[in-house]
Amino acid sequence: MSNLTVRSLLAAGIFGAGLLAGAATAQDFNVTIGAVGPLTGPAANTGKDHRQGLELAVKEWNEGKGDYVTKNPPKVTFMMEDTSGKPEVAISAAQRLITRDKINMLIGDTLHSHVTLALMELAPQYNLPILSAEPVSSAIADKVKADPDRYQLYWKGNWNSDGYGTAVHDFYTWAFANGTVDPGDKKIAFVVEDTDYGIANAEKIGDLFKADGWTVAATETVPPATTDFYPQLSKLRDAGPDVIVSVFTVPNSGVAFVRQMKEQALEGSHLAIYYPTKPEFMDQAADIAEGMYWAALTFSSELNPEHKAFSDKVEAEYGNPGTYSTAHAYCTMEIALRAIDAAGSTDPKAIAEKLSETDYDCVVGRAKFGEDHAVQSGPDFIPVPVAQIQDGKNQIIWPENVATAKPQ
Amino acid sequence: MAADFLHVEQLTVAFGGIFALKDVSLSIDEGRTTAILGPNGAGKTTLFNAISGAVRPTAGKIRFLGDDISTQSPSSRCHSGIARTFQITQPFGSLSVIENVMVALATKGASMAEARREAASYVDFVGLTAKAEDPARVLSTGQRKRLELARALATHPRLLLLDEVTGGVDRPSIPELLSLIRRLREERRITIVVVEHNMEVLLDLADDAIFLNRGEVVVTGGMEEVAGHEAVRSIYLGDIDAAA
Amino acid sequence: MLEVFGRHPFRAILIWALLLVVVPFLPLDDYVLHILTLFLIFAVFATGWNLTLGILGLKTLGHHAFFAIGAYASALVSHYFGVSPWLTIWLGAIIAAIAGIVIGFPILRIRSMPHVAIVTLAFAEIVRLVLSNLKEITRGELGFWGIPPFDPITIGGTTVQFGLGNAFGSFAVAAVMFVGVHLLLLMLLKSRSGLTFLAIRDGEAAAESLGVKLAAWKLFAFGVSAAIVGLSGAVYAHYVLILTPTSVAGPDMLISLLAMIIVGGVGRFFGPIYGALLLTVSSELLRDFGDYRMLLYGALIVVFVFIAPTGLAGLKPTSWRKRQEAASKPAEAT
Amino acid sequence: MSGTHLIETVINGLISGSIYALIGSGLALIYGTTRVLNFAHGELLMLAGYFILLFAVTLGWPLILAAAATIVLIMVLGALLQRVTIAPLMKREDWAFSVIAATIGLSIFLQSGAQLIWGEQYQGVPYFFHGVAVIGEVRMPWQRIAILVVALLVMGICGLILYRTKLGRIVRATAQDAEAALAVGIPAGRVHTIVFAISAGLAGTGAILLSPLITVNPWMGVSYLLKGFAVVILGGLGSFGGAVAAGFLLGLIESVSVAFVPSEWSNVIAFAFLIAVITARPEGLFAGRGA
Repeated sequence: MSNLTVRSLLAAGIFGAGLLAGAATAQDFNVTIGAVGPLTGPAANTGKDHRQGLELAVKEWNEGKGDYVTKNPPKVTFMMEDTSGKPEVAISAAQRLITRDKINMLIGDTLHSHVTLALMELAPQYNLPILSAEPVSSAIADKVKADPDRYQLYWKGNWNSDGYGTAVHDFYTWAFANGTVDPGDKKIAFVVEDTDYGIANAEKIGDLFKADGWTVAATETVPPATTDFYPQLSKLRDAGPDVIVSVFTVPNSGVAFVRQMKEQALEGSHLAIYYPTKPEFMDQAADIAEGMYWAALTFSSELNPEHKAFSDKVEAEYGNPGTYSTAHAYCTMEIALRAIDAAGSTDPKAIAEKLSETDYDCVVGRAKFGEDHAVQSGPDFIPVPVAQIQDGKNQIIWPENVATAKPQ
Repeated sequence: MAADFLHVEQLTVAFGGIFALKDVSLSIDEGRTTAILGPNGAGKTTLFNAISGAVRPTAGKIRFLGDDISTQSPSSRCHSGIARTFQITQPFGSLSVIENVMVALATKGASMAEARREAASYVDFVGLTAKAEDPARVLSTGQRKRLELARALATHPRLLLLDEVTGGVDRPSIPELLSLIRRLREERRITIVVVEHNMEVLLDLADDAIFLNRGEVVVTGGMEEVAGHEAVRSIYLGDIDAAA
Repeated sequence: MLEVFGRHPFRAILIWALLLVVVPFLPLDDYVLHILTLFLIFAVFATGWNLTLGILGLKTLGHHAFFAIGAYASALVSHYFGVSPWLTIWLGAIIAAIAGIVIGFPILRIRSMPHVAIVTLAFAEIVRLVLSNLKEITRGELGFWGIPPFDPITIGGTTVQFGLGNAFGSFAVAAVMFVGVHLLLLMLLKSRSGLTFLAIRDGEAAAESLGVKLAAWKLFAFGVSAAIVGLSGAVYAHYVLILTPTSVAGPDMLISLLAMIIVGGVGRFFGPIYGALLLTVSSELLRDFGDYRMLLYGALIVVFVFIAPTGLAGLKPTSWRKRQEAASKPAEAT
Repeated sequence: MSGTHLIETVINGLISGSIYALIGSGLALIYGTTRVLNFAHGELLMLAGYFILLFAVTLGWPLILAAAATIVLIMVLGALLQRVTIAPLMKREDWAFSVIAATIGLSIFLQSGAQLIWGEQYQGVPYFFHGVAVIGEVRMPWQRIAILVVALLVMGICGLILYRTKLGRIVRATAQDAEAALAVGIPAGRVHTIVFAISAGLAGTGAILLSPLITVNPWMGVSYLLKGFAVVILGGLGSFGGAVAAGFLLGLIESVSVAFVPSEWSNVIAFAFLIAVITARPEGLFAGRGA
């Protein structure tokens, strides 16, 4: 008899009563859902938005206000642990949720692609359904495609970074064609944060531009939360790119970058990815960022009444307006809860099966998973519009069918 | 051959721009006990450090048993037979008295059991057997001086450099310490060089003497002859009288 | 050597070994085993570092670099070349030892302790940055995943699994390493080597005057110490299965381990074990107050430096020594 | 590399170098007089960052007043740090390591404490000086130029104090031989406290200059501390002038290396340079000058 068996027998003997009690409660169909996200560290603000979104969805669900699939929805217990934005912290937090709190499903990582790439390994190891929230890196989907069997329990609750890449490329093609932006010597440069998110975006966009005969003049990666870009900007000024793409998830990096770019009077068109979605960015940099392009304006209480309604709901509950991150986390939890409800049990395979059948219209768009377990992007699903800051306000300028203003 | 024992040739030691020893030449004969005399800052301890290897000479040579040892490390000089004690004792505080002595034996390749056996005899020789298992840091200054003596002996030296043997030692313990040093010479035929402030002790112990002042050799010769030298009396004994 | 090892060091290791054999038979949660596994790994790390910091007396602050080198070397080789982790952990230890000897050379030339601290700290920073910059190989701060767990072992028809989710096997590996390393190190230190290290610590010039070859002994100590730390890093890598340069070679690792050694007792053989146990368990208990963890570590370091500089392991021997000193007072009058 | 790029590289190097010099010369002053490595020095910088944030932004005081209040407050804290934690440890036999360990503990305690009090977000401080100086192709915002000018000014004043006043002579005498200084009636303990206060003031100046650029956060002192230590060693044992020179040198090395290799390698180059120097010249590059 192995030590393992001995140990489990002992455990069974001593805690037999407890185990029986556990079996009895299982019939009531309770589920425990855990989440991991950056509640401390540079991305803590986003992580806290995620927590609000996830908690709000769970709260509504338990209070009978959920968007249920069956008549007998499960009661949900929810808990969230901190990752500090670090993969190894996330792994140990997730392990704790699994072994100590016995969660039935994990939402994670709520923000970071590089954390998700590590976390998704836990799905086969612990036989646990995992649904990530905001991460977009295509590397995640590539991993699923390479070994679909291994990652059958892992699902990606956001589109692939290809979505950004394609949108940015298509927008510029359109802008060159109608004379809004001058392609000049066809040189593009990137200043991105050193995460899978930043790198994947730079690579995808770079590849698409190179196919059109462009050259990548420079790709400078900086640690997350960098705020001094002078050395990089001096280098860029020397290289003289016609298009500069910057990718940061920390709004302060974005504010500093935009301000220092203006100080250095860099010529060329600048397109920012992600950080302008953050209200902090608009608060601090709306004036210096005038005329800047950015992607993707997927959430705007000013332009979209549905978003406004959601933001007000968050404000009523937590005292602060909802953001894209709050909304996305809310939708991710809805997707998870509906799949468990539809599965009618906490069986991991059944939950995964129901996740794959998801086709759900939520605040941020229509969620439907593709072959690669990632939510699909595009006009029919979640739109990826490009915005421009005009007179201190965001306006959608592309694609034309949803545009709220002309580019300036 | 006595003439080939220890030669210091035109030794200069400088720290930055300050000369601690300047062009010092001297010889020590085997089997004799030599006193180094001089006021504070004369360069006595620097001379010790240069012979034992703790400081590198700026210029000049040191020959021991015919070999030039000027650039050797202190540890290899120890292996060729030079041992020393320190003006401010440096016991290995966390080791017991006997373990302190074992360090010297273990480094020559003795096993722990052999080292312990042999160390016990040195501890006994210096009269610390009752303290053998105590940590060295609890010893009194006099006991520490004796411990350093035992440690130095355990390296099987041919030349022993004793820095301030009676410094900080309470008066009643001094005679015992001195008889120990005499026994070293008589029973073990160890050549001794001693730095000491107590003129009584030196007259009792030393055969020869070298008088240093401001880094230079002023007088050499027999102990009593040097002690009686005018320069020594004026500089050195005045110093000692004042100190006593 | 009594104050370093206590009265019956081999008996103490035997007791630890017996305790560790009993643990898996207790009805413990996997989560508890996980914490104990981390404790064992960090205890070995702390003991290895204590060899130079406490026993040789060289105040190095860069041993987390050797942990990182051992971890990454073993992880990378097993991942890219498909070599069994059972073999690569030794490779990790050897590479760490070589790194230890290499950084030992400049340190030999330096007498000032603050300089030693800064050079080793700068070395650790270089290691962290290089690991984080070689993204094609290590993925940098994005995390190196895909590290294989130890291959399963089959003994008499039962198979023991390792890695995440297999708490028992991982605990067993860590426990064997813990007992093995401490036993071997104790044998080494109870011999001439230990005597010489302590002599160098207590009086470098005196040791040298007694024929101790400082450079060789220091390099030897650096090599052994780095090898032990590297081994613990390698086992850590195949347990947690993900590495980032900051997690293994960052300031938090330095602070945690320094706190373990100081709380346990710098220069006491068993000190780091107590420190590792106390801090690993307490930081898990404080997990819900995540922000307070580093606060606690910082405060503990300060408090122990001021109030109990000999650490937990030194608490009893200190009072014992005081009695000894009191008893020896009359003797000084002789 | 174009001429403009070269000039900008040099200016960027001098600007970050001036901050390294501010931090490093303060550490060198402490090291020179007391042989103490203060690992909590970076946290003085961080605390000064929060003070300027409080005074200049939250309370909206005029810049001069806010800066003066910050510097006075941080100098008092520096003196307090020396009195309460370092002075008692200096009496011990193993003080050198005790002080390192205690200040490391204090450093991490202050970082986590700041995180609990002020949160982990990076808080922006607006520019104190607006506008951009344009000379030919080279563009430099006045805020960055101010860093260089103010840092030079403050270090110049410190240099004058050290080399031209009675206080400076006392500090330098204590640095050379604390016991001898005590023998001629200089209270070494008080000198040590003064030195800690001056050094905290230098770090505080650095924090005020930096905060608009790097934003205030609990960890802002960490990277500057290690750079500061490198400066102390490169400059030579506790030499103030040497540390200033080494600070600028380190800044230039970093900025030039960013121009030629990807920016993430610049610190590797800087620290490898440090180890190479220490191996070849343990006494530092600019040893033998000043205190």
